[in-house]
Amino acid sequence: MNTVDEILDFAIEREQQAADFYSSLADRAQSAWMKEMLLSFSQEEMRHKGKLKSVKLGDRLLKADQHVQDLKVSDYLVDIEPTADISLQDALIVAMKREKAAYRLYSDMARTIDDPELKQMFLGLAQEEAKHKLYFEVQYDDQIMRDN
Amino acid sequence: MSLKDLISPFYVWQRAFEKPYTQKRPIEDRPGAPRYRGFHMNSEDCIGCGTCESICQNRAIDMVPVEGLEQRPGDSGLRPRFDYGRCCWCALCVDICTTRSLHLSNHYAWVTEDPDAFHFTAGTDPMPWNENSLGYRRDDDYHLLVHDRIEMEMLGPDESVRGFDEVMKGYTEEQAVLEADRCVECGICVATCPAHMSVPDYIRSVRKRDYETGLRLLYETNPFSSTCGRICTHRCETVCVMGYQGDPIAIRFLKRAIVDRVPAERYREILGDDVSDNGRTVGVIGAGPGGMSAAYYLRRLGYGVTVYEAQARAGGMLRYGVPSYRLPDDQLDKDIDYIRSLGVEVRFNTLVGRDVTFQSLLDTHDAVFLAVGLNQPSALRINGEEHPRVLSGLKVLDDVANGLDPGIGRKVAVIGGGNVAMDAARVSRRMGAEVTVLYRRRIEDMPADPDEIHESQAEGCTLVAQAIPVEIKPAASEAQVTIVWGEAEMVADDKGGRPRPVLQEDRMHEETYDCVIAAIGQGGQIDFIPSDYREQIEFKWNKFVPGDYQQTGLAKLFVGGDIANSRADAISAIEDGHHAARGIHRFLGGSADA
Amino acid sequence: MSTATDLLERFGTNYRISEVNEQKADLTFFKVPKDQAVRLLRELRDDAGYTHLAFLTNIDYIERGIFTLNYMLHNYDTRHTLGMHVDLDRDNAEMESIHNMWAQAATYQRELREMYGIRFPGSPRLDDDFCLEGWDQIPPMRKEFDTAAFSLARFYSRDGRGTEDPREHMKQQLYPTHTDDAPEGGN
Amino acid sequence: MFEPTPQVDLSSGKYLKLWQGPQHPGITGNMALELTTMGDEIVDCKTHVGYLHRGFEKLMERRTFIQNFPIVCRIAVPEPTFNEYLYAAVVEELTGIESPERAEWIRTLNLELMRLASYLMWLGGIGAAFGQGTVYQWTVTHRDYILDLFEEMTGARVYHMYIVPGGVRGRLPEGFEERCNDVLNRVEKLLFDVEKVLFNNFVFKKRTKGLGVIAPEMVDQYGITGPNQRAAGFVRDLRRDAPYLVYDQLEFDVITATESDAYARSWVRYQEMHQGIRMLRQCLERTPREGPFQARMPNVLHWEVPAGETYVKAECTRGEYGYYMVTDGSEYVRRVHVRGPSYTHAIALMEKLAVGTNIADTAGLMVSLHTYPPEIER
Repeated sequence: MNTVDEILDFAIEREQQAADFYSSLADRAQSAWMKEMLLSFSQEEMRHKGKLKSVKLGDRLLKADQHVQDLKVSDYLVDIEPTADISLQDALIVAMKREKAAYRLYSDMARTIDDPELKQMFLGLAQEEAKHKLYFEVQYDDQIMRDN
Repeated sequence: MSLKDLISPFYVWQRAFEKPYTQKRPIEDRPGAPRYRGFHMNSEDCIGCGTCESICQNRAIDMVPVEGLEQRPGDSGLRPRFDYGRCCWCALCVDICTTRSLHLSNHYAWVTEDPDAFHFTAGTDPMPWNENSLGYRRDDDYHLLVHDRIEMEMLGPDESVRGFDEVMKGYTEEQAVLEADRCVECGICVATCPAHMSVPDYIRSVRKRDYETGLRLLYETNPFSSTCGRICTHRCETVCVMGYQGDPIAIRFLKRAIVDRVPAERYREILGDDVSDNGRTVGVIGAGPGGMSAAYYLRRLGYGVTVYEAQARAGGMLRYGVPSYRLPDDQLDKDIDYIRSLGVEVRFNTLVGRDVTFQSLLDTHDAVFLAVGLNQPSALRINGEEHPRVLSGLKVLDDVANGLDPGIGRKVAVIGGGNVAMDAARVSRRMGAEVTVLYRRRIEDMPADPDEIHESQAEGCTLVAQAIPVEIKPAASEAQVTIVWGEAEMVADDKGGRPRPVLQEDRMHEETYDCVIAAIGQGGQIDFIPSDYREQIEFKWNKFVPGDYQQTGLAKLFVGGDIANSRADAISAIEDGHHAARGIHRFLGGSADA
Repeated sequence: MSTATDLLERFGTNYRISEVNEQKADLTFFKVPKDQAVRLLRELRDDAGYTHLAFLTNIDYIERGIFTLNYMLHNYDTRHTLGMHVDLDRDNAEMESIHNMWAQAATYQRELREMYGIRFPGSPRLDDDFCLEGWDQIPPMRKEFDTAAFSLARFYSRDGRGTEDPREHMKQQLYPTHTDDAPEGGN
Repeated sequence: MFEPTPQVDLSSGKYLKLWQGPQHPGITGNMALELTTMGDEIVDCKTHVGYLHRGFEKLMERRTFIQNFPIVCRIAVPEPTFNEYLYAAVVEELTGIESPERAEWIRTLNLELMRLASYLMWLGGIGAAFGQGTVYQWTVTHRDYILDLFEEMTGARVYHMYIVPGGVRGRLPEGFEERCNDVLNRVEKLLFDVEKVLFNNFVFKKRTKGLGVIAPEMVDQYGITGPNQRAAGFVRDLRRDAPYLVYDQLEFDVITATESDAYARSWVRYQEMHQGIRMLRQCLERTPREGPFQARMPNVLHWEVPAGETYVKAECTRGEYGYYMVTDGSEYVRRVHVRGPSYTHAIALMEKLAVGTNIADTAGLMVSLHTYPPEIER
């Protein structure tokens, strides 16, 4: 990945993979509401993909100077193996952890690269993923940790 | 007559050289005294309770909607409009104003050619005196309302912690009348009560000591009055106008004051419930407050009602989730037994999906009401949680309700800040344990009732706020468990949600307990509904999204209770049941006026 | 206070005195039958020192079908006040006049005639208008006279008046389908 | 006792029917005297009222106990405070509510200030009735200074609505004492002026001495109270005989006279103004500055007063003012009767005293009896 476009293509592909992951999980889900839930996760990833596409077309810029809150909800939660009878709680844990992994990936890449333009792009992507993680963390906080 | 009498009057000439008394109005301005009772002003604190209108002896005040002002719970959206053709400037409206928003300015002269200008809405209409800072205000030491709540006798913490006796003793008749007397009967609370109970009316019946009328009013919207009179989340009290300058009316306890004074044997006679059969039947899944409420109102409409309950006793979360020191069993039974006495059949130990299929319910009954509640405790999902000394809060309460020993030991940590957590903590105290409650957020964020929080503290539970559990570890002894938790900082949610706790990794703690009780929330379970049907039903997150009258996309199925609303309390479930009963009646061709 | 009790006991032998209520140290109410009332008044004035008639008025007990006259007498020496009640039949209210005992009584009786319709035969100018020139309704102080209905019928209201009940308004705006008069066709 | 109307033959040409009023100089409110005259001598007088009837007693039966509080003051325009106090006192007695000491002092201060203001207006009236218009201008101005004090204390100049069942509606304003003392000094100075120009005035003396003499035996026959009674030699004053509020703690003299004519009555009132100033100075000094000024009240919106009846009276400028109240345990009063001294002074007494006087003196005679028509009709 040596150009901005290549990086963006990689990122766009990753979002597509994530969307596919949730929709295939939705296909297998036993519970109707989890099916719907997982499809909505998938749609969320497709939105991310769309956003990156418009970045690539130059319609919008990816900023990296914003501070995104890290609630650290997922840090100490156990890893979940997604199964057909996955619960809402577990699905959210999976989603948080996936976004966190993506964030780590881009952050690491930004650290290892020297080209300032590319570095900026990776940092921007990392921030995007941090935002996605925050979205799922907030949902987890609101839906699962009602009493906690 | 003397010469003096002749001369004396001429003394008056002396005055001719004195400064005249007359003031040159309007050339010289003469502002009213700082307390002058001039024209009306109303601040943004007004919530449109209409108490000013009630006290106005001249009927000079109308409550009118104001453009651009929306009604919301706790604010009727109405504002007082003054007719200066009738006003006598007595300012009783100012004295009685529950929010102290109404004042009189010291402005007393205003000339306009339009007589209708003297008919205006104070505060929102642009009047020349709106910015006046002087004028009549109620003195701080002068009251026409009683601001302090009548205290209820309760067991002291030393005593309450020793057993499961009911903590709140209930009002004596005199106390109840005095507390009821404080109510201004504005009715602002009715919109906020999930069941829209006739709060001002039944409070009046307490004041008049007319408990029969009171009971009838309660049962119009709530067949769990004995229960709700004790453990209702009393959202009504949060908007009570008396809360603006003092304590809100103890609405919940006044409900109890009615049912405490009517023996169960007299319910049927007083309520006059007619239960002639109309030949149709409704199945109800779950004998919790939602299901039983629907059963009651459906039965009153003549439906044959069968309730399918997985447990051995009715009441749902009220039975298994609320300890008896808050809600004694016999009081819950009083409500449930009355509903059953009308001919509602409850099939105990009947789990839909195991003992009877959902399909068969749809086949047998003309409609089905589902209110299974949330009974699946959420897992902590942190490392080590499968340790045998990690217990679920619901399980502990369930065991206690069933007379079993939950085996908690002497030193207990409870995780969570909801009512289940508080109850688990207080139950543990009653079993002699030393209790620490770990909660991720601040105490003021706790979803538990403030009363429960205060009482648990009084009973000796230690509340540790902003504590996030991160790991469970085995302890030296197998009978113990170690929990690792870290301190949290609260960060604001810029999207408007509640503040979120963020773990501070540099401030971690470790502590060993005999057991850890997790009570962080619950989820629902509806796997018994075949997937074909589920496709027709709308869900959001882990809940049903019912349409009007609690109906789902599966036309015969109506849902309610914790699994179908976000409030997750008994009174909302009760209203869902009532609302669904109306909806079912409409669906089956009856009128909604039930 | 014993003076009042003693006094009423003294008169009790000759008069049917009932419902004695010592409201406070210097004020006692009691009831006496209509036929003995004026005789007792005279005795109280001439023999017991109750020389001052503070006022004479009437209370309407519509639900019991009676008027209760109250003669308020004061004794300047003992500084004690007596309220003497006399029940009249509300439908045929007539009472002996005391205009010859106190000069101001005629005015009170004239007012009671106008405001309640009580007749005091022989009382001067009894049927002359007192306050209500041209009055064409029933005597207005009688409980069945409804002042609000009267003014609604006789006067017009200001345009643009009209009020909303906060509770009802919120119901219509915030949860209309939960009302019993919810619109049809919610489904 | 009751003297029948003399039968006069109006067509004889000897008599003239003359209406004085309903607009009277010197009288607060409207009232008419129907005079039958022979020459300028009055042979018969009939008082006509009804110009001010607002049916307060009936209105009060249809309002709650707190809603009555703003309307009672309107029963006697120049002296609303007595109505406020008596209404509050009668409700307090029937409910067992005790107004705190601080409120009792403030109430006394109010009542005496009101008495002074009312007497000032009357003083202007009696002066004007005998051609001394200057006195009227002086006294009404000084009354306005007192109304200024009421304005800052109560929020209104005339209908104060300040004495409420349970206490008073607010504390005394900052610096009130000083300003009140200042006004009292000014009024006192004025009174000495008035004494010079009115009471020492030979015209006034000549016209008022011997006018409208009330014989002592008439006092109880006509139910005469207040200065009219004291000018006839009776030492009777409710403030001393049946002390209410804090009158038992105040030093004052009961003023009396013996001549019982218009001059004596005026002189009694004039001296009572000095006594009023004396009492007011004591009140200003002794009114507590701390402590509650309102008793603990129930929720007034649905205030049920226990069944009962009572009569509470006070010494107003004109005599015995009283509230008789009957309650039946509901939120509404069963019956209120307002006993105003003008009821007998302006009708039975005036009709009697006017006979034999001349037309020019009727207004002065009327004012010397000090009557307020609104309290007759209520």
